[in-house]
Amino acid sequence: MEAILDFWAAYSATIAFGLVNSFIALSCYAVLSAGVLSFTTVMFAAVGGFVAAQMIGMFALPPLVAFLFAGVAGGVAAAVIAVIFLRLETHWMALASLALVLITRVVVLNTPTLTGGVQGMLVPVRVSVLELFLALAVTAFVFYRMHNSWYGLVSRAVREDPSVASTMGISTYRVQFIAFLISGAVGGIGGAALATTLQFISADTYFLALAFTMIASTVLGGSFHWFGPIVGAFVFTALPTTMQAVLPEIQDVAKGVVLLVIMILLPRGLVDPRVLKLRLSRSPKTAEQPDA
Amino acid sequence: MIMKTGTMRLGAALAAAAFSLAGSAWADPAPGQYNIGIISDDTGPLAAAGISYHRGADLAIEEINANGFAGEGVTLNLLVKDSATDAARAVQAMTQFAADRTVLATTCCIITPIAGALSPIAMNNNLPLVIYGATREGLPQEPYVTSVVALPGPQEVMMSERLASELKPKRVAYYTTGDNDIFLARAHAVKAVFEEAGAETVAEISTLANDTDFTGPATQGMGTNPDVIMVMTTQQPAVGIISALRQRGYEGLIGTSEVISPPAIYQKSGDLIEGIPFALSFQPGLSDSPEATTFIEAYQAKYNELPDVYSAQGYTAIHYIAQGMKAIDGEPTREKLAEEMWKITSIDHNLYGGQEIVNGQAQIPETLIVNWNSDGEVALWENQ
Amino acid sequence: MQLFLEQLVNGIALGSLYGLFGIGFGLVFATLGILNTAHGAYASWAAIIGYFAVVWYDVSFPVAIAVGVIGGGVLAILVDQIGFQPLRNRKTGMLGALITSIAFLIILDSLAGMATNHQSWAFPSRTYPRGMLDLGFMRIPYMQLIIIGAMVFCAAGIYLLIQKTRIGAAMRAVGWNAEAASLGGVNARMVILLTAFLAGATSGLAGVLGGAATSNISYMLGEGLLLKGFAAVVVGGYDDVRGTVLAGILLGICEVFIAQYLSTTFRDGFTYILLLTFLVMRPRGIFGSGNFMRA
Amino acid sequence: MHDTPTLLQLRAVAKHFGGVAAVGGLSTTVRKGTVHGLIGPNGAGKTTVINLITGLFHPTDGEILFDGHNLEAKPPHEIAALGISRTYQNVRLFSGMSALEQVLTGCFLKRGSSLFASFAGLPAARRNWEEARAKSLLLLARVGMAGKADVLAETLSYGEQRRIEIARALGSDPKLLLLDEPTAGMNHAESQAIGQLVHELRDSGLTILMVEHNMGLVTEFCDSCTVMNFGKLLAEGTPRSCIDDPEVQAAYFGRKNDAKRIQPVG
Repeated sequence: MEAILDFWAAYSATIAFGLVNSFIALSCYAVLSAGVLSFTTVMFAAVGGFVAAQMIGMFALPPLVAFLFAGVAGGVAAAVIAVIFLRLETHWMALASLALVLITRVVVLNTPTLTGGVQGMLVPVRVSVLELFLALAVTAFVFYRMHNSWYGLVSRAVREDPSVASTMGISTYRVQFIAFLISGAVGGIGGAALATTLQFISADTYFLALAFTMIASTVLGGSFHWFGPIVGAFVFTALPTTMQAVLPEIQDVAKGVVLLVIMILLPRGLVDPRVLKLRLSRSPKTAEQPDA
Repeated sequence: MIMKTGTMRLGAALAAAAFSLAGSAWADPAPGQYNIGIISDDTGPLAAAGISYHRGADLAIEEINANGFAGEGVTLNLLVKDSATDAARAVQAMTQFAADRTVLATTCCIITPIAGALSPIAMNNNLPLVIYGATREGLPQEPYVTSVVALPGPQEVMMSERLASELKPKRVAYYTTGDNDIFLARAHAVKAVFEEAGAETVAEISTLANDTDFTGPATQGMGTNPDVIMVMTTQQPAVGIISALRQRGYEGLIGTSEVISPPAIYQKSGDLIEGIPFALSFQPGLSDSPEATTFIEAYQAKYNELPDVYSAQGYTAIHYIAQGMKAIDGEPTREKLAEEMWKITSIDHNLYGGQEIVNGQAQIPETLIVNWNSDGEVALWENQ
Repeated sequence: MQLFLEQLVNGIALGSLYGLFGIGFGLVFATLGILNTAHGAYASWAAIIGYFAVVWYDVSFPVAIAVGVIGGGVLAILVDQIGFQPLRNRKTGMLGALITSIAFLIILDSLAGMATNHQSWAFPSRTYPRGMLDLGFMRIPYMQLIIIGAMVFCAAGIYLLIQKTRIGAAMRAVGWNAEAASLGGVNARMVILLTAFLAGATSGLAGVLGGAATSNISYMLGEGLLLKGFAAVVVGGYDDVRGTVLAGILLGICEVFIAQYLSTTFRDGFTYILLLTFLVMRPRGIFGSGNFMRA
Repeated sequence: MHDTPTLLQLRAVAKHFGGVAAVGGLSTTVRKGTVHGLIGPNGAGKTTVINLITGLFHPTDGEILFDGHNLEAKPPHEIAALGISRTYQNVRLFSGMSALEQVLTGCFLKRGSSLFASFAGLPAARRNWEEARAKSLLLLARVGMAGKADVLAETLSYGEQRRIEIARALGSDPKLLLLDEPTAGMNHAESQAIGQLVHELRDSGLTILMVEHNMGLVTEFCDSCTVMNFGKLLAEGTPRSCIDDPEVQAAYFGRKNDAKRIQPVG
């Protein structure tokens, strides 16, 4: 029993970061599952993070309430970004979103009254693992419902073949706009979760490292089902800690190699609904269907 | 089905492995042995300095154990977790140390954001944390968070006062790192000294910590025709700016900070940084206290190179903890250790010929104004 | 006036590095459809290999450049064949290759960190041309002349290769659709290898020259180039060598002059806002012609 | 036949790519309740016409009228909502979806409840979803794929995939169905089955415009047809009159007055 308590005490932070990264990865998944490869999540996270930090600093809000504000702020930012970005062709959008990550850092550095500028901001409250878990459970439920509703079905169609989807009366713009809103809200919450877990945020908190973590978690875990990004986030968070324990000398190299091997062996990620469907295709019995 | 059992077995094995890892880290230490956790920067963007801090800490541990500096029959053991200067990884490492009841104290942090992120964990877990690199006003918190690095500025101010009085420059240009608050503060302090002495500020040129090309800033600075150029930037930009200025043919005086003091920097830049004054408190060849001599010899013997300011700070941090350990009456606990450390007003074993501590914050030790000479050694700077 | 001219040359030289680096990044993106985040690692490694060649074997600067360039090219081929080749024909789109490139970024950067002991090095001062050409009204460092020359040479060479040769036509044909190209008799594999090599070699050249000119050879070298080279590619259009080069030079000049006349704080902000403006004002870029709808 | 009202009308429609005119001023009419063939040699611009009607391309010139609406500059999803549905020359099913999901996606326009209601699982939305599911199963049965609802579509044979695509196109209860070479790659029996299906659909009130290569099928199943070559109208009328047209003969064989070479085979 004591071993379990010790284990929990030691690795609760790893679990907390796994939960935090799950939000970030789900935000990335939200747009990816509608056919948009975008790094804008980093900006939404920055908006959410600094909004939450300011709200907590000024009004001493409990973390979960601050998460709500962060989600709304992220959603609003996403609406603005979506209007600009959805005019772009896919490949340009990927590049533009990467540029937005770089711009975000410059903006954060140059608005010290909002973000603390080069000094960063202290966040006086720490979110508990239980609160993070609850918030993620609610978010995951939202994704579960989306997956099994008309939105989930048509967003998959848009992702696989947007022009075919459009000739079936599906507005790709509308679907991807909704995807951006969800990405913004979840990304904002993720940014707030990161802020209240680190308790210190600065321009570098929301920069390229986060972009890479997010996209790697999502694709590693599997970008064809909402559960994939969560699995990927935990794997990608635990990887450095594990590698440090196993191969401290070359931990980063080992981390890269593991990522490489998984991607080459399982390019669709660890969680792949297609495998299940293939198995169902072969079995004669009819299978479960998404319900309403 | 086969697949499922396979997955389960794998999961069980992983879980078992994880627990045993956790277990092994918790192996009860020998009687009288206590663990100190270091959250290092052995990899990542600041690894060059990070390795130095870590080596200084390692040497301190050896010295303490060999001489019983932490008390009769008390030995210290350093547990290492690398953060790669990543805040999230540092927080995870700190939480793991906090959970490990054999860890009595921790030391870490080159950059302020990470120090800021770790200090609440230290406070919440009653775990002493000694900061050895990051500086910021108000970072120490009674009684758990302390710092062995003096707040920046005063050393450069001292140096600037001397430069201003000896050289009497008319026109001074300043370079600073616009995205680093510490160096911005240093530049401001230095500028105030020169302006007080009647020197005109001809240029204030801001660069960024990640910049590599300084031809533009160098041309700009030289265009203003300064007598003295003060380079108050982080390490890479400082070396880059000085190189660019010298390559463009600037022959006036350049002053900078201790960032160019590591021997590796001289090895890299050679004659380009010769004769450039900077201020510091520890330097092999000049620091001649018995502690410093022993440390320098041991460092050279072990790592085959000279120590630098960073290794000196890592060394001081561990000795600070050891001094606290020694003062404890009875079985050491985190709380007792923190209490004793907070009471300390002067670190006995230091490399500076005296190191005062006020409320957990180290004060400026003796300051040396030095430069690299043409023999590749650091010598006291003289106005030529 | 002298200040203005010298800063202009500084800007052009800096921009030439961005352009030189960006050519390969854009080439791989346009021809192979890979957003290669490891492109900067080629530059770091080329500079490191060149540095060790000089320090260990005492070779001359041109040989060090050649060693670095070939090293960068070979490294790029290795990365392509190990990391990207297994993903082709598996319909992973941009994503799979993006992730494996991140994996290589992690691996190559940390290996480079180990190789350099996490320090920054510089070519010993006697080993590369360090002086300045004095024109009377202005002075230009030799390294800047070499950088500008190298960029012009590479850009012209690759432009002619793509536009005027059969293998270049094949590279254009592979474009986004290797499948169609292989039906048309193009040896897709040859094109892939050549593209990878050219990308690695130009990135490597930018790495060695940049490392020498800025006295900064480290495992972090490529990251800075990547961010700015990326900007050059986006502004200039990733399927056009001339565009990349022009945009690179434009960015270099802007950077230098904004830092000189406005403030460094705005410098990067300006670069990236310029970049975003370009994207929004010309959503289809130079590539847009064949696309009938945004998808 | 000519007294039935017009459903679709193309007026001097042109589409240029760069300098090349894929379609150059085509005018034609499709009447309600007919099966209309669109034929022509390879590269004649038939698929481009389909893409223009469905809004994937916008005409460079001319206008397209459908059921009282001018389709000019309307995006594809709005055109689909007016009641136009299509299949593709190379089957374009969504990868990773089962047959049922494909057809269900086709029912999107007739889902009856908002995206949000469906997300929230409101009772009416649940009912609508079940109805759409039932309808999809019915459509699968109608194209002879009743037993394959849960099969991953990309594992099916080419012919089966075509049927699923037709079922998907029917999900939106269209007024006009555009079939782009529905029998390509099929054997005789399969083609006949498709032809039968087309007739059944017409008899249930649907208008069909089909691009077809198989002249036998055209004469057998089309009520009228339009022949194109190089993006231009070559002939229009009954299938028989079209095939007998000397210009059509020339376009297909480079020779005039060689009607013997094309004979109905089915």
